[in-house]
Amino acid sequence: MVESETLLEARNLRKYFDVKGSGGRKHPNLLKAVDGVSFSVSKGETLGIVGESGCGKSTTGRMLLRLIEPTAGQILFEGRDLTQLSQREMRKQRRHIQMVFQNPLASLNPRRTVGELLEQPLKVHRMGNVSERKQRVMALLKTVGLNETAYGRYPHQFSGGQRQRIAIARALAVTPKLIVADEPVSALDVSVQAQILNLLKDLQEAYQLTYLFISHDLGVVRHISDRVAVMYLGRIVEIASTEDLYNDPKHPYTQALISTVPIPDPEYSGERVLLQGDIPSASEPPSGCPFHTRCPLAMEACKTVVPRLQESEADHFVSCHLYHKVEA
Amino acid sequence: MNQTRKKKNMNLLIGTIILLFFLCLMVISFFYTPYDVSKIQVSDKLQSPSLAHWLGTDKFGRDTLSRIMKSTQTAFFVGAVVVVIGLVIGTLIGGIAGYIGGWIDDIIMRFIDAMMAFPGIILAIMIVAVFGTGIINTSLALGILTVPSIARIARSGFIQNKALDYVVAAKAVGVHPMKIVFQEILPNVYSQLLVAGSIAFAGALLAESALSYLGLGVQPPDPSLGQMLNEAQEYLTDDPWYALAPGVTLSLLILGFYMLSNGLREVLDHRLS
Amino acid sequence: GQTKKQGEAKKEITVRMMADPDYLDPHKATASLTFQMLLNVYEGLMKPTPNGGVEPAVAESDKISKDGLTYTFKLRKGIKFHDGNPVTVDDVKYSFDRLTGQSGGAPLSDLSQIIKSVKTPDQETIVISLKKAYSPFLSQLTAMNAAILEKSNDSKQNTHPIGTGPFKFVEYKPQNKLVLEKFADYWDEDLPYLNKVTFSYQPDDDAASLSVKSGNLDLSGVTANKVDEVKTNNNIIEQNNNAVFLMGFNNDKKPFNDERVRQAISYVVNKDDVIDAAFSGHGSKLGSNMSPAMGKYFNKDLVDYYQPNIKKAKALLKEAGYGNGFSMTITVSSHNKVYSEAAQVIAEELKEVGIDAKINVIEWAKWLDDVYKKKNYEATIIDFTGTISPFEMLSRYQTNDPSNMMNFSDSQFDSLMKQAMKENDDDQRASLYKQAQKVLTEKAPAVFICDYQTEWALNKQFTGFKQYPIYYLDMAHIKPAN
Amino acid sequence: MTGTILEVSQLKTSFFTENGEVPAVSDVTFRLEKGEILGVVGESGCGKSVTSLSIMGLVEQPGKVVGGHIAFKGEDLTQASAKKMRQIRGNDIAMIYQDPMSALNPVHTIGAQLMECLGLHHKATRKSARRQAIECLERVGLPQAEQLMHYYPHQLSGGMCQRVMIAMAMICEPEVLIADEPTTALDVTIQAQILELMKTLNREFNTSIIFITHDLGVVAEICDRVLVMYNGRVVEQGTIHTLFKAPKHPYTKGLIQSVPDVREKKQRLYSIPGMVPSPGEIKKGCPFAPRCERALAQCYEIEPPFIKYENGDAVRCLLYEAEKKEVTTHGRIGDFTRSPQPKKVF
Amino acid sequence: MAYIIRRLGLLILTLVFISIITFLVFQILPGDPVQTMLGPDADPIRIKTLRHQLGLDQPLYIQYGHLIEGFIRGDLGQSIRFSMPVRDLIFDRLPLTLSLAFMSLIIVIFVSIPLGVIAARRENSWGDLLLSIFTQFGMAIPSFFMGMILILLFGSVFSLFSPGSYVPWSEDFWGALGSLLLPALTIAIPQIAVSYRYVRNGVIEQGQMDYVRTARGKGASEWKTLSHHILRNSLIPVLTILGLILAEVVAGTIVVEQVFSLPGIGQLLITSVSYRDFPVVQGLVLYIAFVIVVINFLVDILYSVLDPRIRLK
Ligand SMILES: Nc1ncnc2c1ncn2[C@@H]1O[C@H](COP(=O)(O)OP(=O)(O)OP(=O)(O)O)[C@@H](O)[C@H]1O
Ligand SMILES: Nc1ncnc2c1ncn2[C@@H]1O[C@H](COP(=O)(O)OP(=O)(O)OP(=O)(O)O)[C@@H](O)[C@H]1O
Ligand SMILES: [Mg+2]
Ligand SMILES: [Mg+2]
Repeated sequence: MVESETLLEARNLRKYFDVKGSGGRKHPNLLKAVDGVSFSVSKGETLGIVGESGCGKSTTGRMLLRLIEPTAGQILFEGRDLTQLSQREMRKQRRHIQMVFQNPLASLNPRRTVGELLEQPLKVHRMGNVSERKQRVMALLKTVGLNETAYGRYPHQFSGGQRQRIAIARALAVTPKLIVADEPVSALDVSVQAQILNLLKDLQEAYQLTYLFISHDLGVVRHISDRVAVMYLGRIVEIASTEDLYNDPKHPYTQALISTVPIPDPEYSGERVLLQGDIPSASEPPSGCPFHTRCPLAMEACKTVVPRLQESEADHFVSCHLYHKVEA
Repeated sequence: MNQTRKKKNMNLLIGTIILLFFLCLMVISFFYTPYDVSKIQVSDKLQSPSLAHWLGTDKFGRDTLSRIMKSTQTAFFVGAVVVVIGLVIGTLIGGIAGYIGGWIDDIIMRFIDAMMAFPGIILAIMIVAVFGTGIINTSLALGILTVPSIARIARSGFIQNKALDYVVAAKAVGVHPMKIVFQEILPNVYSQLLVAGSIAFAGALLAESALSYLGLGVQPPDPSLGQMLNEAQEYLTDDPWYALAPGVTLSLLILGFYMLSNGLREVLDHRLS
Repeated sequence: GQTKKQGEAKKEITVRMMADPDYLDPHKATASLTFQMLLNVYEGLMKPTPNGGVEPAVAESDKISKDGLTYTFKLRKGIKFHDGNPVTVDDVKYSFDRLTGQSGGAPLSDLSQIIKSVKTPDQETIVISLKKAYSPFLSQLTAMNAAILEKSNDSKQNTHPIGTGPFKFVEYKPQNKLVLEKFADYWDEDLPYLNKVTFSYQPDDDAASLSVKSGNLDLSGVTANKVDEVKTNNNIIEQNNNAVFLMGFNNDKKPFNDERVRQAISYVVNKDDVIDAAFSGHGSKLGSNMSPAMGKYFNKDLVDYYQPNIKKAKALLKEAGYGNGFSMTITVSSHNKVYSEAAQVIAEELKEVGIDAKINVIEWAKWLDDVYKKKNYEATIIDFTGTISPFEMLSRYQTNDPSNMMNFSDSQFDSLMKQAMKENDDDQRASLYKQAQKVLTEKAPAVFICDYQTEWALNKQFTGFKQYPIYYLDMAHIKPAN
Repeated sequence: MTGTILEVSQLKTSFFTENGEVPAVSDVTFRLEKGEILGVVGESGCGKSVTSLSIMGLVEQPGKVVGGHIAFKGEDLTQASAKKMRQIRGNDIAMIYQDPMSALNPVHTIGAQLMECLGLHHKATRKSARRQAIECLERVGLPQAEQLMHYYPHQLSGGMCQRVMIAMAMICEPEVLIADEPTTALDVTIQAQILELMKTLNREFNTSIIFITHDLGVVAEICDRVLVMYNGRVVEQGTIHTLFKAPKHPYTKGLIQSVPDVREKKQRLYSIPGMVPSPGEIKKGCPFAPRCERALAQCYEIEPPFIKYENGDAVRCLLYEAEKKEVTTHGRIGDFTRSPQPKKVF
Repeated sequence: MAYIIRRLGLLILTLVFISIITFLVFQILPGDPVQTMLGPDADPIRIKTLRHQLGLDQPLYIQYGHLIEGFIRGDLGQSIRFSMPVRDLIFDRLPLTLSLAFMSLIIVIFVSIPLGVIAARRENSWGDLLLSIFTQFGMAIPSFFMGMILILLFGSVFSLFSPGSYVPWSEDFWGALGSLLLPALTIAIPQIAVSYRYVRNGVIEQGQMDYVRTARGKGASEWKTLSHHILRNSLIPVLTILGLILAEVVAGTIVVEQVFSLPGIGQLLITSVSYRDFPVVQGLVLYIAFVIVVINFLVDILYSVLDPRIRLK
């Protein structure tokens, strides 16, 4: 793999939410939604983040734009630490990082026409004059495969897939360098999902975009990502290139996850690793390795010692005591 | 949702009809009333409805119909002022509390709670006592009274909306917080505010009449329905017409606004689903 | 109301209480409605008579010195307080000292400016000396101004009223009722006839008339339009209130400082219309600040002094320089509808001479503050309730009188009043009062409109209603009809 | 073990809204054999839920079953009385839903809700109902069933709630279980647990299951036979083997093609152009025709017939009418791997 | 426990705000209590003396300080107008106002819930529509006009009732009931409309919930589904509204007591404002606010009893 330039680097990001403990205890419970996440994204690549619901994927994504203020950690975007910027400077930076949300209808202001919606980012970042902006909006509509007549219509007049195209067009409007896509296809039907995934890929090629692609669908992530990070209870348990990760998952959680995805092939007879029990609550995470309560291979050390994310093979990082023996 | 076409939005229909009727009456009253509204003719007092006086006369011998027509001016004026004050201040306060949240929200809401737990009519009496009676002061007092409830609605609207993805999306685009509040969220809260506004209108009419009933509302020579009722009260048994005419008018007007608000709600709910 | 067995005479009566008493302590109380009830409980050295005079009560007799400076009273023999203790001269002295502030406290009454000393030479004589001659002094000695209270009850005068009147106090619940009971040891052995009197709180006229109709109230004032409704079970007694209902001007303010303007307005206002609109026609027109209820002191020639006359009014206005009229504000209180109703009629009539009168209705408390105390108004409509002293009725028009709310000042009037104060002869005084009334009429500090009447509805089971020129419901004389 | 337990023929269910009649289900025909798991797949809005509700007799105003028959053990449910339907519901045919959290009443305990079912159908004593309820909870793999009886739904995780729902459906040992997207709201690892459980129950009790889903992977994993629905119609029916190895209907083919695979990375996903029409939107011809790459002129004109094959498979497509006789055996997969590059979307 | 402490803290804050509002308004309110009480005929000397005796010649903030100091000691102070303890005044009237409020609430509950359920069951039928117009009309009639009509009908036409003839419960139970029925009805009618709407919408909304379908799927009858599943759930939001309604009811007593001449809290409050009887007004307003806040607190607690999701949070 060619070493390419790093666009974004997250260092030890944390987000602790205050949640009112039962009976309003003096010290509110800390919900560790994201608990020390580090990764980097290179220019032009797609980093996928997968994990089950509540593991902190969205929180991570939103922290990158400081839509949620990180509790700790750094976000280096083209070498600048975004967490140090003032609100004002941050607003300017958002031109370079854009976001696409899971529910396209909810993320489009229902009272604005598509034209207004797409023009808004241009206006905010003072790009072009009125006619230039209109031209650009028309071009954007075409880019994402929508008719020009869409300009004056309202979001609720479109189908789910079309709405997601509008949302993508809005993200594209200011020619960002990075797009954080938070489950952009989860709400869509399979046939439409394929359309949007193809669109995203085409756009990436055309504009050299960098994606941070969040999803809980392992198939989708495999399809679109160059590298994949697997999250569990607010931490990255494994991160590697897509091929490595899917073909040779190291972490028991990743292994289980991949093995339990139903395959649309009745003759497929891979072995399934069935995990027992539920994901623990993020406000009362287990001690030691967060996964040890469900891990089929858990050892004594896993209950007490928190594993660190370490390279086990080239560019294949995993956070598991199986690969990095605990020093006594 | 699942409504059959026929019965759809009877509320809106009837409410609008009632209000249009009174609006027409009001407009006409600017140019024409059957009699001079304030002309006192004691010899004609307390007449029952007749061809000459469709709704009878009051104890000064003034024509009730003319006075009712004229008093719709007062009603709409008071209502409009109240709603404007309530909406502007209420939205501002509620919007700030809801969007900013935290301790500012806590303090504002406690204050609003206090205002709401305070018997409104007493506050109105007090405000009127300070500034005096009359149409303007009454409207101001009632406008202030409307602020808390509208602020609450605005606040909850802002709280609901600020967590929604489209607001986050606007933030992600880099929109300034003030613009988010007024250009993104406000238009989405406005349907709720519209409904609240029309309820406030009805509430203003109710409150004005209650104040007038206590002798502290709009004052002569501005004719107001509440004040007419107040005058007529003692003649209730002998000349029920005298009280019924303004009373029924007032009730119909308020009904109109209630139905309008419910109709609006139906339309808006409908559009959302 | 109590429903007794048929045939048995009713000995208990329920009377409407329009408003709560301000104080039960008569030295602190001022409201006429308070005394309407409490005059049944308390007495002064004197007590009022129906014709407007006074007669001895706690005192048995009185003697006035020639110079009018010394009054000597003999205590009535055997008179007792409601708690059974005999009334002593000490109690009398205590009462006056309390009023004048001699006993340490602040003075409670302006008697302190009249009375020099109160002496009790023996156990049955009281001698009061005045600072200066004051002819209406005797009429100041009823319970309204100087009730006789028991010394040993000093700390509880307001909560446990004890007097010498025909009824004794039983209980009082604010906004509910005031209950009195027959005082068996009353000095006039014939009185009272009834065993119990309940004043029942009923501020609302309509509710009151419904209660009268249903027999829940035995005695109540009813509004004129309800008279027919309650007639079947009740006798209607019409009473002049000795009140003066007027529209007063601020005589210091332009344009009302010009008597021609005031006279012009007096020519415009049609008193009959006002009486019709505000009192359903139940009122007697007045020409000056005195009601026919005051009998011989009343100057009846003044009633029609100003007949409605627009031409004359216009001429006067023109003379005063207001040929095109002007605009003014009539500030009235909201506590009773009659003020704003009268104002509406007057405002409408004033239009005819080009005067644009706005009506400003304010709360009673604000009216007292703005209009009465600060005199911050142009014109107002109010009624002054009567007293049995003609002097007091006129005194507020004297230049330096503290209650001269109209800022009226006229030297002729002042000197007439001064003369009257010194004059000991009653007929002479009456003639001076009549002259003073005439000055008021001519100078028109106010448009004197009417003395309105109260229609009393008394259950047909009772009789003996006595009319006084003051607010006094004399329950002692009420008796079962058969 | 065999024998048809439920037979639905030409079911038509419409909603009468202010915008006119919405034919949510316009032609559904299938058979459910005893002990089998029948999958129903299709995209959102194609009428899967309405079909199941029609069987349960739970279509609510303004919806109505307007045509067809539902034969349960020989009895036509469309004609059954309300009382009869109540007896069948929960007892003979039970149902579980997509969102287990909202399908449980938040204000009653798990125990109360479980026992209610028994109370309705078997006049069991409280004690025996309780015992049965606990047994049932244990059977669906819930630990500490005794305590669980006193819990409220919100105290349980999604996966546990779904187990409770299954226990509730199974408590009267129904012959047919309709599962409407029972795993869609769950995470993959939990989904795997639930699927395992359903397979076990199916085996142990020989319960026939109608399994509704839009996830082809799940179908392949659990079902014996599959119906593919599109726009209120069954467009194809077959065993999972024929369906996945040799799909006939262009829609089925497209659907299978457009799912990204975890096992291998496809360069480019196939995507069916256009979007799902709403029911009743297409008045004439095959509703899939506008999106179909092999559509013929007549596809826009005539509604294709439901072509049934001897082996029980069926397809609703004009392409197969001509070859009806030939294509009795498995067709070949891969019509599309060689088909021309799909149109670019922009 | 901590929850209760927090609530108590908020309650105190609200009460402090209320007392400050009252104080500030009184600060600028023109009028002098003694002058107002004694009227224009009063002797100026007497007024001055009384003002001094009552401590009214001190600045209002000092009076306010005394009052608050008293409150902390649990003493509501002394009425200026009635020269008696405010507490006695309030407790004297409380039974009337409370029973009025309670009766209204009972009427609201027992009328609106069945009506709401019926309307919801027949959603969009003509009956539903009529009921909706009818209840809205009930809301639209100003309470004093309603009172006037009821008095006209029952007082004059049918002579069933005479206003202002309130007898306490202790004296005559049926008499008290009779004299409170019309006023209670007057207060209740508009609130019925409010509550009815919520019940109706709640039943409709809950009726569409998944778990209702589950219940039907189990074979539960319509009645069982309604009584066991829908109603309980739909009454939870209604409960909050009942809290608000109760506040309205308490406020409603003010005007209605005026219309029916009932000697309750409301009448006392209005006269006390017009007589500038600051201690009584302050005491009453705080009292009413306290009651309302406490009611909301109780509603919250009841809420958590009815809704286990809240109980265990
Ligand atoms: N504003 C918030 N306050 C409190 N807790 C929060 C907040 N936002 C998220 N959380 C919690 O943080 C954890 C991670 O949430 P996040 O939304 O990042 O998960 P996710 O991986 O995106 O899940 P999903 O797949 O359901 O979208 C969850 O337990 C969630 O409950
Ligand atoms: N109450 C209703 N009123 C009108 N139309 C309805 C109603 N319920 C369902 N429909 C229509 O019926 C069609 C089929 O709905 P159904 O719920 O069966 O779809 P589904 O296949 O279960 O979809 P999903 O995968 O989203 O659950 C939908 O297009 C919907 O528009
Ligand atoms: Mg998420
Ligand atoms: Mg469905």
